[in-house]
Amino acid sequence: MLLSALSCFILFAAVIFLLFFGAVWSWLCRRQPERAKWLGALSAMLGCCAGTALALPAAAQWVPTQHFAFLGLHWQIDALAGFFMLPVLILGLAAAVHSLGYLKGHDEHRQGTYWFFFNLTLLAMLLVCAAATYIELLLSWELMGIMSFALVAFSFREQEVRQAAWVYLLACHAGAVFLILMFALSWTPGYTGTAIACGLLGFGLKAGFPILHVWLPEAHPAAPAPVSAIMSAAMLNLGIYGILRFLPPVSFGLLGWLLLAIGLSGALLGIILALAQVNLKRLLAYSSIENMGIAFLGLGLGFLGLSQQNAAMAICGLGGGLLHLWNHALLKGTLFLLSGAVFKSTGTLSIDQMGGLGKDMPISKSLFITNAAALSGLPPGNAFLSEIMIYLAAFQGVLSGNQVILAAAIIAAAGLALSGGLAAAAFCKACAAVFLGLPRSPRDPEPHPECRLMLGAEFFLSALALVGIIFTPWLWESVLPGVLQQSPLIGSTNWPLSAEYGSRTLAAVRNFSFAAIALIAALSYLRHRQLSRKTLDTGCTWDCGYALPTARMQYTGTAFTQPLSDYFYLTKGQNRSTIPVQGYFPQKAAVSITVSDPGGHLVWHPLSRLTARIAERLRRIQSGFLHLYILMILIALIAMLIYAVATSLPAATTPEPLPPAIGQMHQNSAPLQP
Amino acid sequence: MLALLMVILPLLFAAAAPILRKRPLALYSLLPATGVSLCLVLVAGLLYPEQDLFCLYLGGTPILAVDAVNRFFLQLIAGLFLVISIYTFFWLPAAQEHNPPRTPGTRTMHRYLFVLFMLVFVSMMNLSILSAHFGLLWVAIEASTLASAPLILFHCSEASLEAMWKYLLLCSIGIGLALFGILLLAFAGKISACPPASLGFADLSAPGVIFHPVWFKIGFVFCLVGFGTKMGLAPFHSWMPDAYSEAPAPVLALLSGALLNCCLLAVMRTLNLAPEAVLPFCRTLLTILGMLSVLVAAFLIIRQKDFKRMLAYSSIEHMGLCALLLCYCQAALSTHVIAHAICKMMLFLLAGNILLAYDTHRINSVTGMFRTLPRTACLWLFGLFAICGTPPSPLFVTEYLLVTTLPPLLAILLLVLLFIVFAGMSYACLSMTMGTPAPDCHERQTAQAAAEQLTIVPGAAALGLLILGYITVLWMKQLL
Amino acid sequence: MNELLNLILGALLVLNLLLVSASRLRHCIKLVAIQGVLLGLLPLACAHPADGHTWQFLLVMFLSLIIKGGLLPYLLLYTTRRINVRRELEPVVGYSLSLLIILALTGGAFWLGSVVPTAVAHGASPLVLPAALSTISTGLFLMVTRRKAITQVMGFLIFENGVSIFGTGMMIHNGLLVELGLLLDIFALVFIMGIAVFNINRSFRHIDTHSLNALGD
Amino acid sequence: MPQNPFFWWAGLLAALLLAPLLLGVINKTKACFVGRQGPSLLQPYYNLHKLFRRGCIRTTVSCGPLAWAPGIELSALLLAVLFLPYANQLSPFAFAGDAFFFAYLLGLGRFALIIGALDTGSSFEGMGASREVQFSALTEGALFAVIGFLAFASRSLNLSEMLSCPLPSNIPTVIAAVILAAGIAFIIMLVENCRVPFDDPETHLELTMIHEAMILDYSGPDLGFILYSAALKLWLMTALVVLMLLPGDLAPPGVLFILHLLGIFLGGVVIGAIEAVSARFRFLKLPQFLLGALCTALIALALTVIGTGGGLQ
Repeated sequence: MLLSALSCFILFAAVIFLLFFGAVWSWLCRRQPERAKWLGALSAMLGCCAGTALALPAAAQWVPTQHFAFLGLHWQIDALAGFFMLPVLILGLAAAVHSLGYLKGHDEHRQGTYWFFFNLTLLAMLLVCAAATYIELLLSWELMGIMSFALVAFSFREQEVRQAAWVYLLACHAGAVFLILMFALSWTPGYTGTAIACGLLGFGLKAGFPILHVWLPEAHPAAPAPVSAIMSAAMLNLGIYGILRFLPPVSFGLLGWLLLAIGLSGALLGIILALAQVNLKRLLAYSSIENMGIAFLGLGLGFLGLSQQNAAMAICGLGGGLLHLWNHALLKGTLFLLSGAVFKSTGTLSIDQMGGLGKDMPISKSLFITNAAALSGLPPGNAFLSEIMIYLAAFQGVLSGNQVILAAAIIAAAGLALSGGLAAAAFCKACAAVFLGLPRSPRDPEPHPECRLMLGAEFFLSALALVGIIFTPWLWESVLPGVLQQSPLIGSTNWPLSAEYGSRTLAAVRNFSFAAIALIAALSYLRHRQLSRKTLDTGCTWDCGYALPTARMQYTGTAFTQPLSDYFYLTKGQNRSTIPVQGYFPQKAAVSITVSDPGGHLVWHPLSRLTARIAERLRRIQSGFLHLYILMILIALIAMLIYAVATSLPAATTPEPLPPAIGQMHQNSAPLQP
Repeated sequence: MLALLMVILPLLFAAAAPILRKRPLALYSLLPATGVSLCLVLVAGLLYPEQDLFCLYLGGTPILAVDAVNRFFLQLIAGLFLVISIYTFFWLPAAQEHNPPRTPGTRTMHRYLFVLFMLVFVSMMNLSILSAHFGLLWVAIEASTLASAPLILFHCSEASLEAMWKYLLLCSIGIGLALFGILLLAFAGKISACPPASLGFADLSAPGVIFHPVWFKIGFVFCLVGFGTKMGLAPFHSWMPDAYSEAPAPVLALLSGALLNCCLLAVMRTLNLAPEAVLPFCRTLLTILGMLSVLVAAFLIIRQKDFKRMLAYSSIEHMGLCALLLCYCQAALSTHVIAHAICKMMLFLLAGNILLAYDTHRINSVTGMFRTLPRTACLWLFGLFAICGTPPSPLFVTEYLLVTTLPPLLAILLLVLLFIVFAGMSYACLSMTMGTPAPDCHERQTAQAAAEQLTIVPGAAALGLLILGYITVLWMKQLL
Repeated sequence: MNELLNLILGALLVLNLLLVSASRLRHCIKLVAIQGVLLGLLPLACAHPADGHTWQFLLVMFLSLIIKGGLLPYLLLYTTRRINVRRELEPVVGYSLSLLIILALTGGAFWLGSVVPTAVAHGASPLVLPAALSTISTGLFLMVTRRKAITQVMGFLIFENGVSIFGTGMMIHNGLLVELGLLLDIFALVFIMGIAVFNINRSFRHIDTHSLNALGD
Repeated sequence: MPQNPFFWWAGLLAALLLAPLLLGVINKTKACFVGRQGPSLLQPYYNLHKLFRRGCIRTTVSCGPLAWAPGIELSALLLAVLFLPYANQLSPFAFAGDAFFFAYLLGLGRFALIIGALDTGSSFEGMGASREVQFSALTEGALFAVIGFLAFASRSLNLSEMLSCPLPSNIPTVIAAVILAAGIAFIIMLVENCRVPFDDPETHLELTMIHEAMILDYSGPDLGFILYSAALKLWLMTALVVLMLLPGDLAPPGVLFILHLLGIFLGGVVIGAIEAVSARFRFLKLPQFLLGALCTALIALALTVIGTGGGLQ
């Protein structure tokens, strides 16, 4: 369906108007929460549908690149922009539906402000993708920062939510400052190196680089669940979108090595920290950092392939990276929405107080477990497709013959495998501690039914993930090469990115995944038939004969991952304070473990303490004594005078000719003498 | 002739103030009346630009003149004063009722005196902008200091007395040095090859005039220190936080929105006179002072305890930015000055509202503004984002242009400092707006209601800022 | 004519030393009055402006004589009598030390006058620049080191006199309106400072500016 | 090397049918070592037959995963079976990257078992699951290093060619590297299948179990599925080690088929011998041991890289 340029413009204008006026209108009638709710939600959903109608053809390259001049600013939607807009739109739709259910008992009366900022955040993210020149990017980037800050700080009554929102606001502003520096320096000759560094830092702050990730595990637990779903699924990708589109031209080798190092350290750091978390959403936030790390790993391998002119490695790496963003968006979105459902039913996010939710929320439980398995890269899930592509890229590097790349590729592969294993461990902990076993803390006896709206949103995303598996080979062959060509970094290579290499693997994996699902169904049917004739009685869990197991005897989440986190020195040493068991009849023994994020602990807290010390010392110049103020002015005056005289001394020593006019001046004053 | 009118008109209204002492309503209406008349005169002047209606000649040399440089400063002050006068019309009665003077026994300044000094202050500022002669410029700025000093005494508390004394003394020393600088400049002109006819700007900047480089440098240093003190540049900024923490809100809006710009205009005039040989020296001096004031403001704004002092440091920082813009990118200076004036005026009026509602300067004791003063809180956050240069505000564009023209190392240092400023201010503003309101906040219900009504003017200013921001972005698009 | 000019400038230099070492306020004010008078006479000794506006020149001279010589010192005397403060007690820098400092500053001013030759070449006497600079430094020095508010006002007045010494000495004439404006401003400034001192005395019951440090970070 | 798909299908059938026999061989060798008569070779078959006929007891605590975990484990292994090149014949289902699919299928099975174990809410099963997660996460790295070595040695990415490619027998370092890699694969097999040095399958003390602790609560057909899949997994991993050691072009397919069966049973005997002779390591020592395995695999890769003259251009 060849959409003409005009209809594209109308769609683009429709998206902007729908979201903007929907937001303003729902804010205006914030006094009636009911009306504001429906207004805001409908405008968000319609906006997302219109956006998908715009972005999908562009991403799938059925339509050539569209340029619009809207409100005097230049916007363009090409394949790359379309590809990154789709997660925003789909997550926006799902989050809008989910918010309807999520906000029911939670801050009911402030729906107006919620939908105002929700729609504007969506609009800002779409505008970031559609920005043509750097001015639009900077405008929409900072707008996105502010609007999402308002959403993160939605329930600002608690102190830690305010603290997290403030840290998030600073991170966004710092990112924008780095971007300003990048664009400013990219024109001054000789400073392209620093420009690239600033660009990577600016976009990295948004995409969760290893050290710059400090704001992420603070902001996501503070935000309402649908918002943290959008932020972790769609907003993190914009960091990578920015790198692909706006980074000044740079040599592939350098960029490849940088992204490889960042990706590997991000993946390992993210998942190791995720292991030790007690808060469910913090665990998911750290796993977002890990998945961003995997995506960067793929891109890094791709760029190394480009620098080695190794077509297979390039397409597998770059394609695998982008595909992983897509898969991560869908799966992580569902997990965050589910964590919202869990929060609504239990009122807490701390894993060690939950347990046994599976009985109250069976559908959420099965959704959570399947998505968690998929996200840790296990086969029937769609994340496995992108991870296998990244492995292929790594092993192309191993076969490529260049020994340095061989070493890096094998370490990358081993690291990715380790992070996959650890991800499985972290998600086992999340699923088990939340849904399985006996409830660890008392909960209201009659469980209220799961909200259909929230389930609908979660099903929508999981279904898309499943459908994604079917269309991945098509996506790989026809869409990804076109998308990658659009990025100025990659597009400049004179040599075409043909994607026929990976498609056979993807097709095979897709078939085997469905074969696996069929086999599981067959075996469970076989078991069911086998047991239908037999006696099926129930009993308590076999705890080596102990007949009265209580909930406290279960393995808590922290205990489950304690061996691993001890191995990585997270919960050892000063982080752990124990009251040891003493005497024959021990009264009280306790272990309290505080996990501090090394990034913040080693880098950012010392920095802020340093600025505070400098501020204390500088405060003394404002002592309040008038005399000191006058003295300060005079000292500054004398210093400037000395500087003035010093710079003009060479001029003063050369005796200048006496200007003629002086002589004439002298005469006219003479007659006055008596 | 109109220029004289711009100066005399406020004085006439000021003279009417003591007469209307008894009838407060008429007294308060004097302010908006002046504002409206000033704007009318300005519009009349602008409609017929060709006949220089604005120039006033005395003995051959023009005394008051409107040229390209001070035209938009004049419009800015006229517009600003109109908006502020409307705000003051509503604010004065509420302030005298809800903000009792802190030290018992003293009463707030009498109403007619406040109106009188405000009008004299405005007329002196108009005079300083319109003056075409260096000496007259000095006289006008000195007079504006004198007129604004009693205004700080609105509350007659001990702290405001101390603030006024410091303001008076430090500013007069500064301006005295400026006078010495002007005389030195005149002297540098006198002893050079072809001296300027008089101290008028037209004669001084006439093509043939040459200045003796060494004396010009010394003169420029004195002028820069003098006007820098009044402008609030770094080493000479000490009076500003104290004076700003005590003065009432409309006076602060005028002080930071208009008076700082007059001194900036004075520095700009001295810089325009500088001969080619001396220009790099003046530029380095301005850059040093600019960066120093941004540095000082950045580190003093962290953990600030008083939100008015925080706004004072933000003014110091923006004057530092103006100094940098002055020597690196004059094109963006006018936008920056307008945007800063409007934004700072909005913030100070909002500070007035907060003071009205909470009757305290301390940031820690102001919490939960979203609950008690919803409209003020929204505008307060909008002001925070606008003053720190986030895109919807024009300051973002000027900051970006400045960073592109600055040498890279300075640009990086500047951006780091601006980030620290944003961190400090955002921490304060967020802790004020968010959070649960103090338990005893319902006693001041009437004060809060009064404060909420006063948000019309800052709201209009915010709207103006948004429109200006959009125009500036379009302007920037063709520029680059 | 130069002898009269040099005489007045010499007297001004000596006055600076006396001002700094004077501890009793009323004595100090009288010295400032003398300085004002001398400053008023200075234009007579210098060359008249060539373009014949002699009556304006004389009017300005007469007015500055009246204001700086008579009106302002009387105002200061009236203020000191009203708040009956007698002596400048233990200033930040002792009297003898401040005398030495002023001597050093005046020496520096002379050195500066000689280093920068071009000032003399065009007809003004070599003493003008040093006299101006030393008076300015005395004024500033008094403001920085003295505690009493009245002394700071006097310091400011001396500082202004120093600047106008330079102005008249170097024969820079910038029109009647501006000269009158200058005089009016200085008068108004000292007048408002006087009122401020009254208020400070009424609310603080002392006028020691050193203890006025409540406002600070 | 002549391709004869018949022998591949025969190998597949042998794997599916003879897997429990391998368990019997291991138990029989352990018994012989200590002079006991030991259970008959077909004992595992009898157990499976008995279990499939029985009903099962389900704990009240479980809410679902306990029921479908064995099914997933078995289906994952039934899929993994298709990718190994039995008798060095290329498997018809091979595709580029099926080595990683094979590894992650094992991961899927393990994930299902762990979720099933945690579902029962028992402390012993939680302990077993926690240990299983720790050791399997650490073996992933070593497994992928071995795959990397195979990929480099055989210049290809699908598992069949990796294992059945004719080894350049003339270069001594490559042979040493292959033996080293096979050793590492054998260690990984021992860890994955909870054999003695790392975990004791026959112990009755729940505190010391890893894999056994996770399946305490299964009974009837579920337990049958799990035992069969454990046997199948053991067969697969042993076959992996044997095929690495068996050069592809040694003999015609028929002889290769018999050789690889004998090799697997010989592997079973070796496992039984190790179990009889050595005792279990302390749990704290295992992470260092696995890290050692990863480093040795990397060294093996380095050896081949240097041995074959800096990578085959």
